[in-house]
Amino acid sequence: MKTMTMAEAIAQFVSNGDTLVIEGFTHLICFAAGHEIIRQGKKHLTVCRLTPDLIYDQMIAAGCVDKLVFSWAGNPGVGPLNALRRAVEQGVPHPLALEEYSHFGMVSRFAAGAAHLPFMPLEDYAGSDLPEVNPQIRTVECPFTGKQLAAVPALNPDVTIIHAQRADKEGNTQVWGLLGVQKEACFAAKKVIVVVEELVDTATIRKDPNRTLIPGMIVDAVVVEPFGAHPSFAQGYYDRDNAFYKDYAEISKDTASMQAYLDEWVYGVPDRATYCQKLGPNLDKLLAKQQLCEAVNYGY
Amino acid sequence: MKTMTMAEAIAQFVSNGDTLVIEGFTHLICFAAGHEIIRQGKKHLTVCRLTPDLIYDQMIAAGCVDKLVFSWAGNPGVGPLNALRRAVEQGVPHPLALEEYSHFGMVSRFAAGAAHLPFMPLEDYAGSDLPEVNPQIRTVECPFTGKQLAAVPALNPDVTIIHAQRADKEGNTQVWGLLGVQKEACFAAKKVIVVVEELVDTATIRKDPNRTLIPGMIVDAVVVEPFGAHPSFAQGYYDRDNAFYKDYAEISKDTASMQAYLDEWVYGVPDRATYCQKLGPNLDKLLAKQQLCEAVNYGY
Amino acid sequence: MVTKTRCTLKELMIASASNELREGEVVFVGIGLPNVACNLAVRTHALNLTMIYESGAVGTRPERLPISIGDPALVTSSLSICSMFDVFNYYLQGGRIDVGFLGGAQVDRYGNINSTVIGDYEHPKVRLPGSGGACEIAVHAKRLMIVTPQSLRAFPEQVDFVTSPGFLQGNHSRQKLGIPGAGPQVVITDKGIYRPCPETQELMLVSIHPGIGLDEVRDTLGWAVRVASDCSVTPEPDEAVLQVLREKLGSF
Amino acid sequence: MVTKTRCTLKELMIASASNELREGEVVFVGIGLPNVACNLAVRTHALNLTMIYESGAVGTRPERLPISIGDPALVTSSLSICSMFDVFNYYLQGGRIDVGFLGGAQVDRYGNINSTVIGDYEHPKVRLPGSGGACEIAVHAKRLMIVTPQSLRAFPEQVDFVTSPGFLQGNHSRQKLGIPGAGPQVVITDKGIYRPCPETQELMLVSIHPGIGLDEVRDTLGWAVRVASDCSVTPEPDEAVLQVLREKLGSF
Repeated sequence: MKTMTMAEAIAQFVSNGDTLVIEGFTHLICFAAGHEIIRQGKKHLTVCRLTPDLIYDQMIAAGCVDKLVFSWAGNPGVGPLNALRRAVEQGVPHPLALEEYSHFGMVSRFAAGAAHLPFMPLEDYAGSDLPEVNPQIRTVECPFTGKQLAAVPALNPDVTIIHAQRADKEGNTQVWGLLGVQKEACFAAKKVIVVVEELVDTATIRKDPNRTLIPGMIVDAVVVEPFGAHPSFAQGYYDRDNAFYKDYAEISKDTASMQAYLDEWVYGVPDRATYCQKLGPNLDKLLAKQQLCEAVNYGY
Repeated sequence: MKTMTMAEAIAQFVSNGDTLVIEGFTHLICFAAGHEIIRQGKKHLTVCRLTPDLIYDQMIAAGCVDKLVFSWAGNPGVGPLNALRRAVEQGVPHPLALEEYSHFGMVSRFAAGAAHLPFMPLEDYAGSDLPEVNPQIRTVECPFTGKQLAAVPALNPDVTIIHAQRADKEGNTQVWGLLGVQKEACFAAKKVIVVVEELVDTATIRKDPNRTLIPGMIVDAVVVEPFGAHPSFAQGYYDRDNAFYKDYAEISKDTASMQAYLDEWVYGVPDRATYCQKLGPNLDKLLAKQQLCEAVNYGY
Repeated sequence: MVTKTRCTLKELMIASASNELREGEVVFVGIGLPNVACNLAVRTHALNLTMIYESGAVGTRPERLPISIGDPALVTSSLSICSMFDVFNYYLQGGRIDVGFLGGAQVDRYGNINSTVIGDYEHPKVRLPGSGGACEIAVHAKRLMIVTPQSLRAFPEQVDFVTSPGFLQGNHSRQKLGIPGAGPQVVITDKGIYRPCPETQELMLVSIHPGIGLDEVRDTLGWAVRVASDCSVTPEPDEAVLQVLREKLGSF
Repeated sequence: MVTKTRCTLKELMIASASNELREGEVVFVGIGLPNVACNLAVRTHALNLTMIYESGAVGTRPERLPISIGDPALVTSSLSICSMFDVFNYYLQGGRIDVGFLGGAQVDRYGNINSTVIGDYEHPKVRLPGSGGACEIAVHAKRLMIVTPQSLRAFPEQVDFVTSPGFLQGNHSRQKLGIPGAGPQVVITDKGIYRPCPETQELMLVSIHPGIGLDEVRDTLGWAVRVASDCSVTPEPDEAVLQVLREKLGSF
């Protein structure tokens, strides 16, 4: 049995100086884990993700992060990540090192890590200046055609945290809707924390094994945390809180407003359940309508 | 609309001399397509597959095949493929060239083909004699660690044929149960034929888009052919005809018995529907029991 | 020269971009105006356009205009949802994308795009979001479309940083590097429409929006632009198209 | 020396193989006797064994003994079904497999396995099925188990073809090549059980089956086998284990 509270999971599996991944491409971003990392005051993290968004921005503002590895850093459709910009442009709260790829490069790094290959070839970056500013983007020659391809190194995080719709107590995790790069990020990691909306019986998992994205055998902790992805969304559970993403431009506009937010919504609450109570009816408005798929027959 | 009969699909998309793949790992092997290829007397094919089994054996016996690219050739749990052995050991009905890998090598070849990469690196073959007898198994040096890895070339078939549970008329294809290497084999191919147990509305596909293994945009023909995988199986539709696999040792034991089988069950029937009528109650015994999964909510 | 137009310049950009999409094509949809243009095309002249979002939604028909590239409305109407590994490996690098659609903070004379930094990389004046999928879309899409508002700052002669390759230094330098896609075939701004010169690949003005003067075009471009001999005025969208845009997709 | 045993030699092989599996391990299950041994282990002492079949069934608990490696009964009781791309890349090469389980037409003095050809490769006496997943299982599984009946033909001093690397020429030659897995840690035949010598990696007899004489062992091996100083008689399975084997999995 791997179930534990978020506080326990972060305390046990995330250490100062770790290379950490909280993956999720728009869908299923685990804000609850990021907030707990801030509360526990983790330091000197190298955080990696295709799309560092609001939660990484908050972790940067809170001083948890020394280095960011990424491919697109912004508040999608709204604007820049202000805390990230303050760190890069002004060294506030302290300087932040950047290592940047494109999405395909990051996906390939996770895939190499998952497959325990030291690198992955890809056809990319020709004509781009990215390899000039990142010496980790190299080339490899095809032993059959002589063609030069780009190559990126494996990324093997110390810890990967993902959010999912459901899992059993051993961490067999089912996801539907957008899948992002979560499978590769988990298989690449030394430790995996899965945070779910719902804990289900193993029998439920076995009834539809094609939905299992992450097998329990690679999972170290299962945290049951309803609404743990808010303001991101969980297909079938709640919609994205688009208003919050817009408001975040104002929330993060300077260090004072950012600190006020952290004080109220992160340091000021002990856990996600309290955060949800505090949100109250705003959360109810996001609840998903029912749109069930059809069952398929697995019999033989 | 891409729906057509098997005879039309094979006539239109499979040419003499083609590199052809009928994939399926135990599950969803399209015997119906192989039989139609035999009936249409296709010649000089290079056939590729991880596990050439009874249907490739019959195609070899019928003289359709010049070369086999594979990783495991046998009748699983029963014994050797007799027509294949006659071709290799005695040149009957004509000599057969072999190019062999391991499963991982074949999977990597399809993945490279699907990703339009000229090769794929893998950690394999160290200490094995396989690279000595197959010059297509080479090495590549990691540009980060200097480590020597194995490399296999992309496999891009002219045609890939797969069997599946269901598709819409544009070829959006859903599969559950064992998935094999079908996705990679389809994306690697220049032309794709999908053979299905059932044609469904596009609305059914859109209700559960995570089940779609093959998007219609890469599919050229959709053939609706119930029981088209027999004696292989289709999860949720019918079980494997294990008795037939056992009987096949006797059926294929010499050229005369093999020819008698082909005469009766391939040349002697115009299509799969007639084959099924001829099987009659033997087919009914294989029908799947109902074991439905639970529906999940896709709402937001 | 001020002409009364029925639509806003943003609407004209969207409609012009939509017009570039052909029925049956496969388009890799970016967020922002490209998203609107694609969703307009499937509701007007390209009913069988296959829209792919980098989040893994393939063949989607969202009932609401997706707010982000990973909106849940993309999922419930998709023909397929696949992992991002599949999107980049099998769809994009696999050569399955006809049209890529990008914006960018800077676009230069040869259609190179910068979405990384303004100024020096190590000490940037402005740190931008970075490539995302843009670099590989620019490399692999069979043809590329760029949609972005025009200003002197946004259209320098040479971008500060090449995030996504256009025609590089022109004169077939892109082709010589063996980059698979054909590069930017059209750039649509709020002033006009540009296409690459077949010989030099320099962007040429081929169409000017109604109400925009040639001086305004020249004052907002970082190089002395060539004007195609058959340069025309951009046609305004049909009333029916405008109606679909406004009623189904919003005000722009 | 003929001893009356309660079980057949095949049953003894199965039970001995099952005994090698430890609770909580992840085992890559091959078809044939390994399949039976794993399905026995999960029904007796290793209830939390994770069985992975190369067909993509992960953590399966089949209600009937799977007849093939891709039996539908594997699916309906799995924790996860994944593609073969994932099986080989993320599970096997990814270093997630504790135990690999192989048979083979030939096994030699250093645990190298041949499942490709008997005789010359170009002009074989017998064409065998080939590697399947065996080569990579032998490379990547943290430890390898080999289960196969013993005969002079099946146990030559040196295999005709190395399909799957054991300890190669011994004396740490496997380790020197940097092969990730530790190689064959046990070979179970119908005569006895062998383990590699820590120094030379030559297979040594560590256990002899009841009713089998040392002459019979020697007459069916292609090399002069070393007998471990503590070589014992293979213990027969408990009555309870035998009962599970016979009632749930069949006659062997």
